[in-house]
Order: sequence, then structure tokens, then C-alpha cells
Amino acid sequence: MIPLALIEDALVYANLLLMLTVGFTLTYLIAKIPNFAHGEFAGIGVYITFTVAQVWKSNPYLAVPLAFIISAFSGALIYNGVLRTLKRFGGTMISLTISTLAMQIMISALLNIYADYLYPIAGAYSRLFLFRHLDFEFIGLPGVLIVSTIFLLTLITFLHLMLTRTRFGISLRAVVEDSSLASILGVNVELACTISWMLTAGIAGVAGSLLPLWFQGHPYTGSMLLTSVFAASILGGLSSIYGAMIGAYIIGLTEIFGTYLLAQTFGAQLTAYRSLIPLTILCIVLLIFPRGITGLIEDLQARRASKAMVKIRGEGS
Amino acid sequence: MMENISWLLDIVVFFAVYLIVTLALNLQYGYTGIPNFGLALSVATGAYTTGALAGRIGMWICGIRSDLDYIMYNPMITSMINSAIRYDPLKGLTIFFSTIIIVVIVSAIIGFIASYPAIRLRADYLMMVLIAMAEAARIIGLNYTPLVGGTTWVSVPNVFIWMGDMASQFLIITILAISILIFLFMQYLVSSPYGRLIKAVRENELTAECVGKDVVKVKIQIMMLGSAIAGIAGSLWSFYCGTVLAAAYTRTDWTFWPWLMAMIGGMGNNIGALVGVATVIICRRLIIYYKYSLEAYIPFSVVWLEQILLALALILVMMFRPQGIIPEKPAKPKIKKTSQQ
Amino acid sequence: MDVMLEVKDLTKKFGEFRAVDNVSMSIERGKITLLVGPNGSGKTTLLNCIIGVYRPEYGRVIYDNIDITGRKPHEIVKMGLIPTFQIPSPFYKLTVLENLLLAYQGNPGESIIKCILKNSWIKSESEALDKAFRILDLLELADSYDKLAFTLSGGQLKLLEIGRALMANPKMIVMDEPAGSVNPVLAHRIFQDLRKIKDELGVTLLVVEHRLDIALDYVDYVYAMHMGKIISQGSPERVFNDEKVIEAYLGGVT
Amino acid sequence: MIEVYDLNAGYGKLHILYDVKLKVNDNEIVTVLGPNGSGKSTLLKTIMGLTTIYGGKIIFDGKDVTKLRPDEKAKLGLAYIPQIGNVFTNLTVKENLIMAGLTLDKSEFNDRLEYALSVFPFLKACLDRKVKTLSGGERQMLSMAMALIMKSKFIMFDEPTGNLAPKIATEVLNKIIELREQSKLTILLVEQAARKALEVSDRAYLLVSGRVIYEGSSKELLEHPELGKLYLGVKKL
Repeated sequence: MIPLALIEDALVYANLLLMLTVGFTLTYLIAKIPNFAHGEFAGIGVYITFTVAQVWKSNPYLAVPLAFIISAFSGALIYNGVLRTLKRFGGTMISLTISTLAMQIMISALLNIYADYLYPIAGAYSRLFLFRHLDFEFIGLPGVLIVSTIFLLTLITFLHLMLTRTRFGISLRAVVEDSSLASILGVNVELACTISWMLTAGIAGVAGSLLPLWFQGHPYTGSMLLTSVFAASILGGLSSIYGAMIGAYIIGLTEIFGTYLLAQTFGAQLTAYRSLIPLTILCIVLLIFPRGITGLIEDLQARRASKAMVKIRGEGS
Repeated sequence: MMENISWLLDIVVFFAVYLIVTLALNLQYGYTGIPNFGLALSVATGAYTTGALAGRIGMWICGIRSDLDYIMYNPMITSMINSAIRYDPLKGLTIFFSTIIIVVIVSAIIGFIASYPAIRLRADYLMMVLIAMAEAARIIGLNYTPLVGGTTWVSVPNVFIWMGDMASQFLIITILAISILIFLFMQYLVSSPYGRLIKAVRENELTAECVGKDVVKVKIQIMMLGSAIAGIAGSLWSFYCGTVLAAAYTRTDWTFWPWLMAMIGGMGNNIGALVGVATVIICRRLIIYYKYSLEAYIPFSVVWLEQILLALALILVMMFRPQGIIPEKPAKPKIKKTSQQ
Repeated sequence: MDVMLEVKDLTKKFGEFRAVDNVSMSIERGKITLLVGPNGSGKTTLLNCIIGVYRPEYGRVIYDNIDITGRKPHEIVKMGLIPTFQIPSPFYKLTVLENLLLAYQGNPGESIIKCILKNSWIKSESEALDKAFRILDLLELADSYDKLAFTLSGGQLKLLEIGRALMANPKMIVMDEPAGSVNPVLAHRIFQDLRKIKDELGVTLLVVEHRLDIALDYVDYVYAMHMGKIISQGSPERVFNDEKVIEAYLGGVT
Repeated sequence: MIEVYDLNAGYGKLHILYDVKLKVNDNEIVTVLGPNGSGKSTLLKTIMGLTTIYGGKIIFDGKDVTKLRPDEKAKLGLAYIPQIGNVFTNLTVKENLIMAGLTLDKSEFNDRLEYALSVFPFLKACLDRKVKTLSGGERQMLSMAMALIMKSKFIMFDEPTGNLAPKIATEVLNKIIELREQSKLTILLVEQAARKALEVSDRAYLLVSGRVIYEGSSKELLEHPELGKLYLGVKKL
């Protein structure tokens, strides 16, 4: 029998991972580089929740909109301040990627400084904290599960509608496919990139701000999550945000349940190796189907389409 | 006076170890174009292998009871080995060199395994996999206690203890000598036809294929060679420290510092790596040296300041001097034109 | 006819689009064969199928009586069938000389083990150098042997591309637009060089070229492609007076 | 409408266009002809701002636009339909049309959309289909429809009939004439299929090896006895 707490764990984790993965994949599609600092936006969210809950002693959910705004602002700053400048200086794809890694180090150091600074102010330990006790409960379910699920559903709907119904969303998809054609048609590609970085960073910030309500928050939250985010987006295929969603849920659930099952079978010490599970999946995906789930689906569709054609031809002759 | 010398020796050993790591990175990225962001993986492999094996090899060589738990009785075992080799240089040297040989083999194999899933794919996949692999190595090191004691540390035998008072100085000189040897080896390697081949792989994989080169094979070879060299650095560092602490092999310390050094000095150029390492080590040591005076002015730990400066330096170098202090130079033909019509 | 390369019923599809549609051709040993056709007629795709960049859906490529269909480019190169590219893509940050030396086949110094022992490769390296300088002299590039490839002009890059192919012990060279986007004087020189190479080394050449005005006088046999198919073949005069070919260029027929 | 002076351009270090001079008057159709690799497409890309310009000037509507970004040029009313990749294959037909009308306001867009759909009625049936599922001819029609929607005074087409069956090619060219007459557009056409393009255009330029070697009325060129040989560059003028 799987304990209820474990299911809650798995769902909350998968929800948060999904928010991060969708953002990571979207920035990857638009900027064409993996943003290794993406996890750090979640780190920013974590510390905003700490500030709200421990320093201001208010409801931790107040941190959510704040985290969105501050992370989004940092995203725009990184894109315009670092990546765009580097591009102007003739930076290659590799040097842009290195710069995201540098930003990752920098934000992580700043979070550490902030944590040190908060320690005397908050009068609480600022490097490993958990706010489950501050969360509300609704029909026996933890508030963070409900809130993150609602947020997630809203997010998916919003993203879907934005990307298919609005001019901005359509131009984003156009930039993803062919940025020079999009610019010919009048899309300001740099502006579109900035907005998408803000959006994805903001979403990551929200995920981070919800995290300490269920899991332990610390300055390294972002980089700890990075392996899972990579695994989820590569499993999803790195080519569509819907693939990323499926990938994130699979990785999130496997990570939690897999750890539980392994610990049940081989002993509790195995829980420490949790992040090896997404890494293993990542390697398997790359070795067997490097185009991920999206690739599998596309192959399936192509095969079905060509079968249908053969059929039509057979009927015709 | 003594203090100044030990300070200097400290810099020398830092320089030597980081030089080896940076040379490995330069071989992989600078010459072959493989962006190895999992450099810490190879260094950690070297260190963990040393931590796990140097003492065990010592137990075997010195005939110490093998039913003792290696981790639990580690300090005792190490002191038993140390006293066994105090008057037996041969045993000490055997431990030292056999460990390094094993480290080379293990690191090369780990380098192969870590890069295998993504070496045929685009560079960004490889970057992600290698970062994740380095993280995984740290997690295994921190949690699998039989390896290097998990969150505690294991000690490494003092293999030069037979030198008496000069043991640590002699170790430092050995490390420096090994790093110089590796530097000379690299210089030799990159000026050979193989060096030309790896540069060709970096410049254009398709063209390299079309002049009959097996690109994937070359990349795998370089991943293995580079990892082995970085592994040696990890091993030497462990011998120098006398201990192996799993938590010490972080992304910042063993991936980004070498990246910064290689970038500052100039990629694709071993002299550049040398200059880069020297520059960064001196700056970094100065920060540590003036740490206490600095700490009065900044309200937080200097560690974070160091990291922020590292990140800033990396970005600024890429913006304003992407070719580094000493840019890559075209190779001159080794042999004079023998005929001209 | 002594056939060097034979393409049998080759078809390459991209999705449903047949870029190369059931093409057969035979290329005679020691001759220069020209392949022409308007844009999008499938010439480059055909070349890529021959040199192993693409794997064709149907058909075979027989080179020197060996079936090479679906082999990897570097294996095919080792057999002496050398491709050159339409847009020159040398190793930009290497010198002209190094670019040539890289194309030399079978240098033991390019093995990770043997490169350590200088004695094992020094002989073949100096042979390679001799050969490289001979080729540089032939192409009149000898003065810029120590220049980095990216500092060369467009025309010199084209010459380097040819030199690289020569360096690799070619039995046959497949060229995509050797004289594309260079000035007419140099273009003529390139074709004269090709002719010289053919005569002196007995190399077989398959050339795709759009500068028909220039190529015409130097080639032995012409194939014309349109919409993925061969529409005409024969001597240059015959093909260029073929109404079908002219109309294909002017867009009249399909 | 547009004037190009002594244009030298290429990709990076690859010099392709040499001293190209070109002029298109208001409401005129001008064809640029030339064999493969003569630099026709590069010319259009350069006018749109997608290549490296080494020297020369581009004047559009009396304004120097040499250094503007492509999206800024698009907002001025300069449109360019590339030869390949002129539609977004992962987007639906409707979304492609929306992309074409990005610089328009809502009501104007709706008017133009309606007009475009009336010109290409078959598109109405497949508004929600992904472009991936359309055939080559249908895609070309879609890109023409996009050209109709674009808020442009001047459109450049790069081989609109390339790879099309002759019947559809004729239809495409007829639509281009219609476009000129109904929307008062100025059109610069790059074609390899010379004969048909000359029939629909007013003036023509013949580009060989990145240089203009003939400039004059289409009719004259069409009736030139050695057009074929001239075109192939086999014959000197």
C-alpha cells in the first residue's frame, strides 16, 4: 500500500517540476541555448517565501505574486544585461551557455549572502527550512497541493491559449521555428525573447515560492533541481512545451515513487541517491530515443499518415 | 620567514594542480571543442579513487590486518601505514605510483561512461549530461560511505613520510614536476599530427568526416584522455591534503575555476592555460590572504564574494577578450620545406 | 566504357518529396563529367547520396566495383572518393598547410597512441609535407601556406578545397560548384587546373557547376537533371543544344 | 519606389553581389533573372537586411534604409517572401495569416484576411490545418495570401514558382499580376523560370555572377533570339 503522504509528495513535486521544465524548454526553444540559471529563479522564490513567512510573519502565499515579479525582473535583467550584450560582442552558443552558468553561480552566491543576512533578522535558521506548519488544509489535502495544481492548470490553459490565440503567442512560436522569417514579418525578436524570459523566470519563481511549503528550502534548491529539469525536458524532447509537461510529470512521479520503492526494497539509505533516478532516465532516453516523447509521437503520426496514404493508393488502383 | 615559504609552497601546489585540470579542459574544449562542464566529475573520480584505494593498497603492501573496517578505523590504519613506510621509501613510492596508475584508468573509464550517452548528439545535450554526471558523482561520494567516508573524510597515507621533515616539500616538488611533465606532454601532443586532427574536429566536424576522420572516435578518445589527466590532478590534490572530503569536489571549485583560468589565459593554447592559471591563482590567493582585512568591510562571508567575482570575471572575459590573454597561434610546420619545385 | 562510379536507380525522398527520382548514371574513369540542372533539381542531394551524407531510400551506388551505398563519409573517403563542398568549409582556424596535411590519408601520427612516438610518424609526415607543397605550387597557393584559412579570399578558398581533395589520394573527386561565386578569370583557371589534374593524375571528376559558360570547354560528358530526374546526357554540345535542357532552365517543361 | 546603388554584399566573408544598381518604379513589376548561384536571392535578402552589406545604399520611398533591422523595414512597408521557408510549418494556416498581418490593426486585418481568402478560396477550408500537411503548391499559395495581407507597398518574391507544376506556376504568376492591379503594389520578382516571368513583368534585370549584365524592358529580352544561351551565360551579349 502506498502511503497518502507519498502520493502528496509526488504530486506536489511533479507540479513544481512541471512549472520549471516548461519554462526551461520554452527559453531553450526561443534562445536556442539551455539556461543553466533557470533553477536559480526558483531559488529566488524560495527566499521570498522565507522573507514573507519568517521576517514579515505574514501568510506565505503572499510570496507567490512577489516571487513572480522579482524572478521575472531578474530574468529580463539576465537576458538583456548579459546574454544580449554577449551576443552583440559576437558570443557563440557555447559562450552564451557559459554565461548562464556564471549567472547560476552568481545568483546562488547572492542567495547565500541573503540567507546569511536574514539569519539574525529572522531569528530562524535560514539555510534549511520547511513551512508545512504554516500551510492550510482543505478537505484533508495540503494547501500547497491544491494551490500548485490550480496554478498549474491555469498556467497550462494560459500558455495554451496564449500560444495559439494571441498575436504575441503566435509570434513566439514563429520565432521558435524561424526567427529570421519572423523578423521579416515585423516581429521584434529581441523584445519577444525578453518577454518570454520574464515569463518563464516568473513561473520558476512561483514554483520556488511554493516549494518550502512542502519540501525543505535552502540556497541550493535551484541547482539541486537542475538534473531533474534536464531529464524532464530531454524526455519531453526539448522541442515542445507539451512534451515538457509530460516529461516533467513522468520524471517527478518516478523520482518520488522510484525512491520509495527502492528504499522499501533495499533499505532507507537509498533515498539519498534520489537524483540518480532522473540521471538514469536521461541517459536511457539519450541512448534509445534522443528525440524524446515528442519525437516518438511525431514518428507514430508520420507512420500512421503514410499507412493511410498506402491505403488510399490501394483503394484508388 | 617559515610562514612566507609555506604560503609560497601553498601557491605552488595550487598552481600545479589547477594547471593539470586546466590543461585537461584545454585539451577537451580548447583543442577539440568538447564543452566539458563536468570537469569536477573527473577530478572527483581521481580524488575518490585515491581516498578509497591509497590506504587499501597501503594495507596490502604493508601487510596490515585486512579485517579492519577501512572507513571506521581509517585514522588508525593510515598511521599504521605511515609508520610502516617511514623507513621504507620503496613501499611509499609503490603506493603513490600504483594509486596514480589506477586513478588514470578509472578516470578514463568514468570519462567514457559519462560522455557516452551524448557524445554523438548536439553539444547542449552533452553539456547537460556532464553537469548532471558531476553532480551525481558528488552525491555518490557524499552518501556511499565505503568510498571516502561520506560526509566525514578519509585520510590518505603520507607517501613521502620517509623524507622526514622535508616530506611535504618533497611532495609539492613531485606534484609540480608531474604538472610540468603533463604540460610538456600536452605541448608535444598538440604539435603532433594528432593535435592537428583534434583541432580539425573542433573546427568542422562534417569536413573532418569528409577528409576521412572518425570524429566520434576522436571525441571519445579525448574525453577519456582529458578525464584521466583531470583525475591525476584530483589524486595529487588528495595526496597533498592528506585527506579526501567528498563534499569538497563542487562544481564551482573544480569546474568553473578551471574554466575561468582557461578562458582568461586563452583557449586552444597551453601557454595560455599556464598564464591563466597563474593569474587567477594569484588573484584568488590574494583575496584569501586579505580575507580578514576584507571581512571588516563586507558584511558577508568572503566565499560568496569570491564566487560572484568568479562569475563576473567569466562574463567580462567572454565579452571583452574572448580570445584570452594569449590567443591561439597558428602552428608552424615542424619540418622545413624539403622540396620546392 | 571503363566505369568508375555507377549510380543505379537511386531515389532519395524527403517526406513525400522525391528530391532524387530513380536516377541512373555511369561515370567514365579518367574523364570530367559535368552535372547541370536548375535550382532544386536534386543535384546536391544526389552528390550527398554518393558521398554518404544521405542514405538513399532505393538504389545502389557502385564505386570501383564496390557497393558503397549507405557507408559513412569517412569510410568512403578512405576508399579514394573525395567530396568537395559548394560553400568552402575548410578548418578556418588552421593554416592552409594544416588543412592540406589533414587530408593526407594514413598518417600514423593521427592515432592517439602512435602520435607519442615521433619515429613512427615523422616519415609519413614529411612525405605529406612534400605532397602538400607540390599541390600548393600547382594551385599557386604556396606563398600563403602559413596563413590561417579564414584570411583567404573566396577564390583561394575554392582552390584550397580542390587542394584538399587532391591531398587525399583521390581516385575520384566529386565537386559541388568548384567555380561558384568567384570571378571569371579565376573560374577559368580553376577549370584549367581541374583539367591538368585529370590529365596528370588520372583522377576521375564529377562536377556540378552552374557557370556553364565557363565549364563548357573543359568537360567530357554532361548529364542534365531536372525535377530529380536525368533529362539529357551526352557531349556538351549535344546537351546544351537540347531544347529540353534550355526549356528546363527557362522554366518551360517539367 | 526603391533604388539600389552600387550594392556590394554577401554572407560573412563570401562576397556575392558586385556593384549592383537597380531601380523599381511605383506600381511596376520588375523581374530579376539569372542562372543558379548568380546572386538573385542574395539581392533580395540584402534589400531586406539579412546579409552583410560591404558598401552601397538602399533608398526606399525616399528614405535611406540601408542599416535598418528587418522588422523595422517590415513596418515601413517592405515585404519579402523567401523562396523556401516562406511559411511557418508548425503553425496553422490561420496563424500564418495572422503573422502576415502582425503590423496591422484588428479591423484592417480582418478586411484584408477576407480579401485574401476570397482570392484563395481553398484556404478557407483548411484554416485550422497545420501547414506541414499542405502540399508544396498549397504552401506557395499560402505565402501569396500572406503577401496580400501584409501591410506593404513593395513586395519581393523569391522564385514563387520554383518547384511547382506548370499549371500551378501559371496560376501563381497570374495572381501576382492581379496583386499589382488590385492592391496597387510594386513588385520585384526573382525568377529562374525566365519565360513566364518575363511575360508578366514590365522590366527585367539579368544577373550573372553577382553582376547586372542586362537591364531593359521584358519584351525586348523575351524576343531576344539567343535568350536561352544568353541566360545560361553560354553566349556573351
